[in-house]
Amino acid sequence: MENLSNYLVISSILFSLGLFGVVTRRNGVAVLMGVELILNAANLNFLAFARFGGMNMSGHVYALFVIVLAAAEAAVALAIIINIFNNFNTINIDDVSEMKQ
Amino acid sequence: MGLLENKFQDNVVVASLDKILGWARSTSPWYFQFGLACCAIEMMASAASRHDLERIGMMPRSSPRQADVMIVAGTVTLKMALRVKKLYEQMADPKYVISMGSCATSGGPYWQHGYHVLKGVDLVVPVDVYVPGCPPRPEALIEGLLKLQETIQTERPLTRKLA
Amino acid sequence: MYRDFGTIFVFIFIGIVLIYLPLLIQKLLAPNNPNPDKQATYECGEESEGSAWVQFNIRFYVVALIFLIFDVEVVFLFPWAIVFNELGLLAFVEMGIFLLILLVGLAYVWKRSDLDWVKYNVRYGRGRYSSLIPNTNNSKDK
Amino acid sequence: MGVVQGDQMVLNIGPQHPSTHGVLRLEVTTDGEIVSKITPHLGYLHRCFEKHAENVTYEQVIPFTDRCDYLASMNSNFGYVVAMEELMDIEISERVQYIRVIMAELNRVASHLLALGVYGLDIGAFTPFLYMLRDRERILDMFEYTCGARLLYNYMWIGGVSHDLPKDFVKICVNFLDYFEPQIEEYNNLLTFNKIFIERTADVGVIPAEVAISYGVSGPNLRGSGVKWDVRKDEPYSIYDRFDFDIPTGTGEFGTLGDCFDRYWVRMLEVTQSVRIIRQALKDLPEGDVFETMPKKIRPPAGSVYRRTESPRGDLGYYIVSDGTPSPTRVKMRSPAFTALSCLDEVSSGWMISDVLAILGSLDIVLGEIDR
Amino acid sequence: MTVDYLIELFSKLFDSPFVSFILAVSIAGIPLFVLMALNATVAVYVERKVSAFMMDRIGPMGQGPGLHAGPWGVLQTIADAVKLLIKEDTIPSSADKLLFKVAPFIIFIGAFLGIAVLPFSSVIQVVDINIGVFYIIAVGSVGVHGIVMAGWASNNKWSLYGAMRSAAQIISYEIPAGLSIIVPIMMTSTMNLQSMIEFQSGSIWGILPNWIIFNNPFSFLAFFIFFISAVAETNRTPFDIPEAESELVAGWMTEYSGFRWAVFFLSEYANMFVVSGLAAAGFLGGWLSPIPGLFNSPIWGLFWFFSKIIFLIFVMMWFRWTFPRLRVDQLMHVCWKVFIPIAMLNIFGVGIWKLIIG
Amino acid sequence: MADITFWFISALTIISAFFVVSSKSLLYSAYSLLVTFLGITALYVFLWADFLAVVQVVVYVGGILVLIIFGIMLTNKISSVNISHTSVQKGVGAVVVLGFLGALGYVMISTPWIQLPNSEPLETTRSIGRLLMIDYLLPFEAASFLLLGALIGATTLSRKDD
Amino acid sequence: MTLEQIKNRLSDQFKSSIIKNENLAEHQVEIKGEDWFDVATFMKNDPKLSFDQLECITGIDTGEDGPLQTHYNLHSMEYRHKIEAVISHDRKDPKVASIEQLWRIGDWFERETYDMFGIEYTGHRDLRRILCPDDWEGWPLRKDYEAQESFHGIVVPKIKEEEGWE
Amino acid sequence: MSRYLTNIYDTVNTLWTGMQITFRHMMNIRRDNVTLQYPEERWPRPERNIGFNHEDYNVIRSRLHVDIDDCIGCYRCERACPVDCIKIDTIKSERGEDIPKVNHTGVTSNGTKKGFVVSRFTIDMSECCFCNLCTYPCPEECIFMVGGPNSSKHPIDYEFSEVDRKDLIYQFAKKLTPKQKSGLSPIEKKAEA
Ligand code: SF4
Ligand code: SF4
Ligand code: SF4
Repeated sequence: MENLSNYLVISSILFSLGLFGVVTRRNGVAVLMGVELILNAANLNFLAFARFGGMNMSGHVYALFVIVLAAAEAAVALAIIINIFNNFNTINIDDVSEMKQ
Repeated sequence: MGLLENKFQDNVVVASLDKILGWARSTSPWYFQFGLACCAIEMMASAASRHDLERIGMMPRSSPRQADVMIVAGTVTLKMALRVKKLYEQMADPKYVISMGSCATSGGPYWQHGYHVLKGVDLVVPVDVYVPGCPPRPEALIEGLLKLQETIQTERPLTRKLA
Repeated sequence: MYRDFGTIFVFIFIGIVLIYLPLLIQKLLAPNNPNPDKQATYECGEESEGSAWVQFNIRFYVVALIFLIFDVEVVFLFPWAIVFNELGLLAFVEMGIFLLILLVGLAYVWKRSDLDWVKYNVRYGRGRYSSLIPNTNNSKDK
Repeated sequence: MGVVQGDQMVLNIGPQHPSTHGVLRLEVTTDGEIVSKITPHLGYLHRCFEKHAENVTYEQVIPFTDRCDYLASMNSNFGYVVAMEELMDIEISERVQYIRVIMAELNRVASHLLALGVYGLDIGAFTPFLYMLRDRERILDMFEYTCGARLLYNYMWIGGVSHDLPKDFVKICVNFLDYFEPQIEEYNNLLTFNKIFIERTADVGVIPAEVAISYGVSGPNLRGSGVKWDVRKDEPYSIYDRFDFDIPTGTGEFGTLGDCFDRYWVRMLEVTQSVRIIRQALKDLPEGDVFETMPKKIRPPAGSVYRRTESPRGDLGYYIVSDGTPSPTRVKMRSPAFTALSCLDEVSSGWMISDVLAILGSLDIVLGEIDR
Repeated sequence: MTVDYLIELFSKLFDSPFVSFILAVSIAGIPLFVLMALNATVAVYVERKVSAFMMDRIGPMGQGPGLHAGPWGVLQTIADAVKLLIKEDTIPSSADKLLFKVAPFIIFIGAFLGIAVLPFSSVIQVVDINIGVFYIIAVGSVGVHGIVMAGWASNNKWSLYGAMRSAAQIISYEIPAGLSIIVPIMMTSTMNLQSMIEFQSGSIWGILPNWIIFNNPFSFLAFFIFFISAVAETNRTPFDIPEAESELVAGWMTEYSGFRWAVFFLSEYANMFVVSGLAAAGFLGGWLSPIPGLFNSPIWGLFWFFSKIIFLIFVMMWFRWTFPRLRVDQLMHVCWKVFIPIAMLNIFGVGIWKLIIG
Repeated sequence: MADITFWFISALTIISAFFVVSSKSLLYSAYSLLVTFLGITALYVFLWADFLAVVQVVVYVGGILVLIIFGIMLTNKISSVNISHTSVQKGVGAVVVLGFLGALGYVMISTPWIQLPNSEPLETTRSIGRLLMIDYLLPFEAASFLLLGALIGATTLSRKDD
Repeated sequence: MTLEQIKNRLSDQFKSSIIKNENLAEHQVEIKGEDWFDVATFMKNDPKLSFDQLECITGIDTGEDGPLQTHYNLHSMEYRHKIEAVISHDRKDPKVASIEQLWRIGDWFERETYDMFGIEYTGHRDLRRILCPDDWEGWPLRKDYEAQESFHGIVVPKIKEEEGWE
Repeated sequence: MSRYLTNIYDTVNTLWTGMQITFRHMMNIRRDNVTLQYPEERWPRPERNIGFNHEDYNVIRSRLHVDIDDCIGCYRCERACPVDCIKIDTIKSERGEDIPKVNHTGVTSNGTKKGFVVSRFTIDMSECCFCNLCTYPCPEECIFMVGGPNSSKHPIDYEFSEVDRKDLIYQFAKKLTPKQKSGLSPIEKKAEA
């Protein structure tokens, strides 16, 4: 735990898992969950670098902004999902793109 | 149980535990807020300030899952009988039934020509105490409940379970 | 910090154990006679019609949406409140702007009546719950 | 309608539910919280009153009328005996008339108290409910003192009453009224003018007058919609024309005319009017024999009568058909709660689940009377 | 803090810091649990008595055959608890079994973790976290998941309604609660509960205790907003729509029986305890005595803190047995259109007050 | 001991994250996400970011996750069996992601990270506050606009044109 | 309006529909079943009569060989007068037009009478049993009704099971 | 805006009024308490004359009682009962004569000579609707709700709940064995003659 690379490994695994989710999932909400994982992984990196970079608080502020961003993104994304659901009665992304055609 | 069989028959620990459990059960019989007809009004009256069922530890619960005693207060019609049975089944064990009033006990005034009245709630659920009256006065209901508490107290749930 | 949060971390497990123990006792002592009727969903004595797992109305959702935004705002307020005494007017003005912008947001959603939980569409009497949708059919159409 | 419509969910409120006032089942179709359609299912308390009435003698019907409107048994009895007396065309002694009015009005107070209290309970206020039950209990004590029963009295008999009033009844009753009148103030402070209560009831569940009439809604529910109709005044029976009392109607004080608050408020005002009637009746109560005008044999001539009276729930009508035998051919009870309940779907679709229960509570139904 | 003492104590006995840590924490945790249980039993008993007294009745009196619930029914809630423990545990067959079982744990842990950081006295506090205030708010928001989970897993319509309402209500009222708990933080510049309380020692003009609630009119208002939001967050009347008996039978707890249900009950009362504790610490001077300068020993501190909490819980009960309940949209109305704007303006008010007057 | 806890938490986080992306039931995914978030919170604590840890709980667990769960309940016919999401390209996805992970790992391990000496901060909140108010003032105010935009956007989007 | 005036007005309009019947009381008029709907519409809408309230619908079984009857008690909130309309039905095939559309309460009253007597109200949009369960057999208030022996597996005792009660 | 503020003011004001009321009640519980602690305390039962010629006739309706020695077997109560919960069987006997072997006294306490042996008098209390209708027509005033004319002998009680429904069927007449019955038949014949 006193080692930067541990955190980096964890965060990269999380990142990959998130990416995996984003790529493979077709449900809008599930994709969003993947995105959240990715953002969390990024935050973990920020904080890890902050800590092992001499307790630089800027990292924390960045992380805070990322969280804010994540919140805004989640809100808008879910609103979009709802909107899509409204229009197409599905949130399956593939279905939606099919319907567009 | 195999090995343990009959080891608990007159075990002191079990016996005293049983007593405690019996005490707890009889002391807090929460009743199922379930009124059917005129008797329900008297049930309400007994829960109200004048008679205050909470004195003897009874609390109304409106979900059958959390109730111990079902007070069948009023006329059970055939249409309702199946629901009464279902609600009774949905109560968690241990559960007790009090049949309050003539109607619940035997169909009461509606026995004779009541084509649509169930003649006694004991046809669908097992009844522990019958409280007569039409409607039973709150005192009568309380007396019935006390009688029920007495019977609960003599129960030995653990001994029975282990035996 | 480790110690404090460590304690809390351990508390989670203690909590689980403390709840699990009585449940275990319950399992041992309590009667257990399941039957299909008992395990049926409770619905006031009726057969439940359909599952409860249906789509839910959006109203709950819009509230959660707005909540999220304000939640984040509250998060910003905490560090600000801590340094408020230190920085004085500067912090006040900054947060004033921040809050004002969000108040504008609140006013906006208020005006757009996104805060209204429900849009009533009732047959009779509108009074203070006037519905946005003009109410044309006053009769029962079965 | 713009917003996403969630799935329609069919919800069964009742038969066992804390606020259906008995065993009513409402099949409620909801979309989220909004109710789009309500189908009431009755009959869970169908006790075959009318069948019984055909199989017993005229006097023996009275205990069964008790059990129909069990919250206002006196009024139930009253309606039946008034109808019977009209059918048999008998004159009743003065004292009996006064006793009946006193009893009926006391029972109206008791019934309204329960209705108001339970309404508070539906809205979520527990304490006023118990206060009102507390005072209702005192009324029941007086009934018990008079006739020995607390709830189902079998008190009014054709041509008379079953027991004379106890000697000190007037004193007890006046005492009670003196105690009771200040209590109304307290209820009002505790419940009626509570802002939350007003918010929950005002403007909710409006029944316009035409709709109410078309649905045959009567009694306080109809008066809540602003229609001044009271059988006691408009078709006086017994000796109601001798008393001086007002008919309170809804004014839409905090919202629209005919909303839940109006119905509640009309009941509250009616309680005070009933107190007024009781006071007058107690003052004029003549001496006399209560059994004097009781016919020895009850065998009305062949014919039929439809008589309505004002029960706490509204126009309580009895349709009695006689063929000259000692038991009736047909007794039909026109129950006011039945008609009141029938408009539930009409007025409450579009409101939320909580409102539906508030509206249901404001209609003050008694299942025993609806299902008979 | 208590944990720290214990750890030091145990580290003398055991070599391994691990063992002493775990031991210390467990030993600190069990009293907390006992406190929760005690709080629930006592509070339920008191609530039943208080409600009875308000309604002109007398509440549990322990009448009945044999040794009943003791004189004045003092053993009533204990009997209830024991009974719940030996009641059958029903799980509907159509429920989502896993989530159904997990939900009580989440709700319980949410309350349990909250109680852990309350400063019972200047020396007694299980965990003293730097950002205690914020932490309590955070932990409180975990409970929502338990409720939604319980409601959803039951596969019961009443439960689902109750859960959705509850979730919407709790999250909404978190905002005014958060916005108004900012006020003491602004005054004290700290989120640590102990330092916050210490800040409030002393007196205003020699008479009033220097509690934040008395500090300025805005903080007085903030206290009310916080307290009422707290009532709403704990789902008590007039905000008890999620479990509104006359509407939703028993809300999201409808399908739960026996001990699982008792856990909800326990947590509900623990939550009341936590929010009251937070209000007491943030606004009412925590363990400080109401008479500035007198009775300030740690033991007295314990007493003061508990009496403040008990007072606040009593007020909650008082609310509950007096008011009707709001409708769900009115509840949202109150939150979003009354409390949040006022709480926001309140922050401005406090800021200006601080800048001008000090 | 702290090490054990650390690895335990990391394992928990990763396993639950794996569940998030692989679970058949969306709701189970969401609740696994709850565990993941809590695990990450614990990791934040290990990184001495107590304030952010709590923020994580407040915003992610108390906010975003609630929103997600609401979203799931709103948009899915949960009653139907087919709650799960089909994922046809699972294999492809796995290959791509594994490759990506490999690349990342390679970069990570091969990079000589400089670790500066550090000490546990007394209070992070105050420094964050100061930074926000002084150094990051512009982003801070921008954040408010971002939130405003998100608020308006989200509410507008979630209601169909009426 | 007095009863006489009401009756006159009715017979002016519907001469052929009013049946003379000596057995009826003063406040009753008997109306032919086929014309009932028109008469009812007139009674409701005529500005002079304006029977806006349907007080009560009573079904009557006049005995084994008599007809079934439906009695309608009408009342006018506007003029505060009332009348009772009587319609007789054939016992074999009791049928009459529904007035549910005119007075809303007719909906439930008719359902009730249908439930009890089996009188069919044609044109009623939702004629189901209202008090008895949907799968109930027989028309309870007819004089020749026999109670059901068992209902969904619940056996209904006909005589008291206590030994030797009867 | 002013409406907004008045609303808030109204709310606070009315809620506070309500809270004062409940608080007052709580503090005055000693005075206001209306609870009757039933097993220990009992409600004073009103005792009074109902207008027949019994002094102290208690009107309270509790369980029915029949003074079987006074019953002449006239069936009026059975006929009056709307729910048919009284069942009487009689055997004709010589008027006014005691038949000690079946505990039959020939003359009632009012002096009426009995012409029937009441061989069965059953009241199903589980069915009774406590309407009191059976007590009025009785010529001997021997059926009454307890607490009646001889209230000292039969205190009113509501406490008669049972765990077995059969126990709610009250037999007032001694059950006659077949032998006793056959013993009665000569008397019956004699009476008929
Ligand atoms: S026993 Fe009597 S009071 Fe009770 S429900 Fe039946 S009729 Fe009503
Ligand atoms: S009280 Fe009424 S029901 Fe009971 S036995 Fe007498 S007459 Fe029959
Ligand atoms: S009325 Fe009296 S005397 Fe006649 S049978 Fe009944 S109890 Fe006996």
